[in-house]
Amino acid sequence: MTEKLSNAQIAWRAAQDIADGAYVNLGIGFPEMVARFQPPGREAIFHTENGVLGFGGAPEPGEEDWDLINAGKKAITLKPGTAFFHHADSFAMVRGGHLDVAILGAYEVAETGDLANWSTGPKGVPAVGGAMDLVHGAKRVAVITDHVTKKGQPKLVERCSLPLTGVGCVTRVYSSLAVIDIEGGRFVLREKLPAITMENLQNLTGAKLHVTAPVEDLICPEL
Amino acid sequence: MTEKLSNAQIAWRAAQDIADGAYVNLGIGFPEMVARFQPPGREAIFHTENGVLGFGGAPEPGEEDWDLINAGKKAITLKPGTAFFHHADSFAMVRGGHLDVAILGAYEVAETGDLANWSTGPKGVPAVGGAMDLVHGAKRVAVITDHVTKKGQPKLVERCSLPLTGVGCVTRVYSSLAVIDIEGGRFVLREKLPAITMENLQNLTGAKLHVTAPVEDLICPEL
Amino acid sequence: MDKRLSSLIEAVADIQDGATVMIGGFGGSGAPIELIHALIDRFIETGSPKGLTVINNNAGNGHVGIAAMIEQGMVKKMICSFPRSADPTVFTQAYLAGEIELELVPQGTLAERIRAGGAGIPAFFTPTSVGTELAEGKPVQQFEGRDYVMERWLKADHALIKAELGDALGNLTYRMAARNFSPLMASAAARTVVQVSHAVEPGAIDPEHIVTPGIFVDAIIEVANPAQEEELNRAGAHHP
Amino acid sequence: MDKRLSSLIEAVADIQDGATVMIGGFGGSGAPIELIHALIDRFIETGSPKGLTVINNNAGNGHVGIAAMIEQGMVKKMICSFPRSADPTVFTQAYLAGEIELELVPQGTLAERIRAGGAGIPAFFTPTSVGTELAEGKPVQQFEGRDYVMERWLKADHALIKAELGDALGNLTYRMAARNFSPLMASAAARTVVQVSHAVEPGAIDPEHIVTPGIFVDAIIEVANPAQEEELNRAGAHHP
Repeated sequence: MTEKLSNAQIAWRAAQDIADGAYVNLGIGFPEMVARFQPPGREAIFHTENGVLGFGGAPEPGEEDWDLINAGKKAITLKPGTAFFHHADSFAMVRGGHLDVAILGAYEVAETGDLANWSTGPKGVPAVGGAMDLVHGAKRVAVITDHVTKKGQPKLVERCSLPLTGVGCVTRVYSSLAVIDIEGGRFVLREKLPAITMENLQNLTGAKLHVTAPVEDLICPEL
Repeated sequence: MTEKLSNAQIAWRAAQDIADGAYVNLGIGFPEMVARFQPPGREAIFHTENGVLGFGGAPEPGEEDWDLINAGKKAITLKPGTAFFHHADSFAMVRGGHLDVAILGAYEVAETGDLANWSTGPKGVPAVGGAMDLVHGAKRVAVITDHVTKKGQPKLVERCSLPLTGVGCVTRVYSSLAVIDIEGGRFVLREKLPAITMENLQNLTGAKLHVTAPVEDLICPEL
Repeated sequence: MDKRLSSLIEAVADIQDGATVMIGGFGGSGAPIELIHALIDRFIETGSPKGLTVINNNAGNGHVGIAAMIEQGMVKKMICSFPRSADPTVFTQAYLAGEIELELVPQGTLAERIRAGGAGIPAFFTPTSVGTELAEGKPVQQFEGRDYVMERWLKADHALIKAELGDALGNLTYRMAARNFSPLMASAAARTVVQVSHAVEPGAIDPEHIVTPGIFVDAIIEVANPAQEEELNRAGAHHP
Repeated sequence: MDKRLSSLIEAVADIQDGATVMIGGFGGSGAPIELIHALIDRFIETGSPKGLTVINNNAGNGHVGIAAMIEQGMVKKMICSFPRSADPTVFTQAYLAGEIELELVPQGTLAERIRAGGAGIPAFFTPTSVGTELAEGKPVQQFEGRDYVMERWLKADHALIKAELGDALGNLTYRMAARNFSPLMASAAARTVVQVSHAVEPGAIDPEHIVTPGIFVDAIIEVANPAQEEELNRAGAHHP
């Protein structure tokens, strides 16, 4: 295994592509971390499925109001301009194409843009939440993920083996090793860690990496 | 032509069947008059398509606020408990079956319950408004109407000749001569003016009047 | 981010020939008169935009607002539920002369089609209009023994609406029955421009009271003391 | 008309065995804990209602609210989007033991199905779940070159929800994110019972601020200082 980005660094990299004033939904868990890394001078407006837009970060411990939470059931805070609405309006925002970016976690992403991130198979209790809605509607659906599984298997694959969340929906992957666009059913490598060779990166990827323009160095600050 | 009820008396009779606390939509024009005749001790809650529930009567002349109007574009007033909402929520109330009664005008009503009240044919500018929505959803759709046209032709008919507003939707007709239920594709006479004979009433009606129980006298106050 | 514009001219500058434009209001309540008149002024000066498809409950009254747009010949087609109103001679004459198209939609179906456009629902089923001539040519399907008509979403290139309070993020409230179609239209247009009677800072509207969250709004322009269409018509106003 | 009830016992008395019950809330925010516990108390005392189908975003947390209903064996089936939560052992155990059915619905589809139930829309099309196992067996139709799944409305016999202010006519406001599914559920149930934190007189809520108009509400019961499910669970509470 080679040197790789931490989760915070992956989240930082994803945050760099969010424009000022963008409407953004961050999937529950790891993607929520992206909110911490908004570049100076830019302010994204965050949406959460349970009916809050334009909210602030976590309150101080002990200051939580459990009627003010995000979709991950974590306490959030008000900011000037926060709005409340019901669940049908909330998913009108999602399904109706009003979000600029949704950033989600992944079990697997295919070169077709297919995403699997809700079920690891028939065992246990299935739970889908808003993932299947979020992959439709946002103008840009990005994934942040380790490049390989804990067992070292590729998470970027030709075809997903796990139950799908959505078909042909992902357009960019921020992994622990690279930034990869999905275009025309192909993985197109945009950036990679300077320390990893093309050959090693290809070996850790389950489908062919295409290069259509000079590959940039993926450089993140220490976080 | 025989003695008949005035429009105010027809509206009065229709108002007698509205229970306390009923949610009611009154079609634009003549049906709006029903609101004037709520029996003492009973209070209906009026709905108007353009997003107001539980409003009060007309303001004094000169006191109108033209942002506070009903579907007929007439000025109305606030009452304690009035609520505002947008058009989709307004028609969710209609289509979703939340109204207890809708009272509408008619060009023709058929013994099948079909109603024609929006178009007099291909000439002129067609306009449908909320009529086609109102005939669906309200638990009870009643019509108030003169028993015959200005030319003396029956408005209660076997089959409508004018473009339909809805199929099989009307359950009761309050006419200038009688109160008639529509049951199983038949007109069932419930009440008639004491002064009119069964034979005369049948002659003024375009479909057979059935009698399944003693016909009551239709008696309205002078108004 | 600040969605506030500084002029009505700027507010209507993006509307192209042939565009579909949703315009808020029901009768005179909620009609964004100043935005409409700015658009008419642009047309008079430049000849554009023309060939518009306009979506509104009505088809204009008197000689202001949408009626004045029709009078100028800017409107190719109206999509509405009730083109007959108190003083609708402008639309009536244009329609009877074959100079304007009409798509007549039942009012609740119009509202739901616009909401569907904003909510990413391409089609839905409604009991409204089943068995009538307005259902002709539309798919009918039975659910639980009852017939329903399939209706399609409505979207627009632009929405022009009127609100009461608006903050720099685009959060809006309305005034009484002036709300009507406007929150739906805000969600269903690619670009939504709002004239607000009072522009306020973010946070000035209680988050519980916001009717249209800013995500549905692209630009706001303050028009203090806006004209009310009904009052203009009662005064016999013409634009221009 | 006065929709105010005087006891929680009365509020839940009408729910029959086998009923479908929508319960408001998302996680702990908006969960009508006192109504649910009154229903559980009735079940413990009388053995009824049982065999319930419960509709909620989740499947309960800890040992209060919906989790406690499941623990008592009152629930035959859950319709929800996310039965896995912070402390979902009650549902998980019942599900893995085959003692409870699950209909898993994507969250936005769940919301829209409930809205459709309240709005008289028997079916609609959504892009959500196209090409996934949750779309299996459902009609798929193409609009403008894209596939959509047809989903059906959801209705219920009863809705139990929590609101902040409620007047005698049933007009409601909510508290922050506790709003979530509740306005939709109020519209989609044959009988909607609401626990309000403050019962007020008609007119006490500004007509512009009413979120759920009273037409969607059948009865309200004041529960001052209601329990918050999240706080109960953090304190390790059990009901009964």
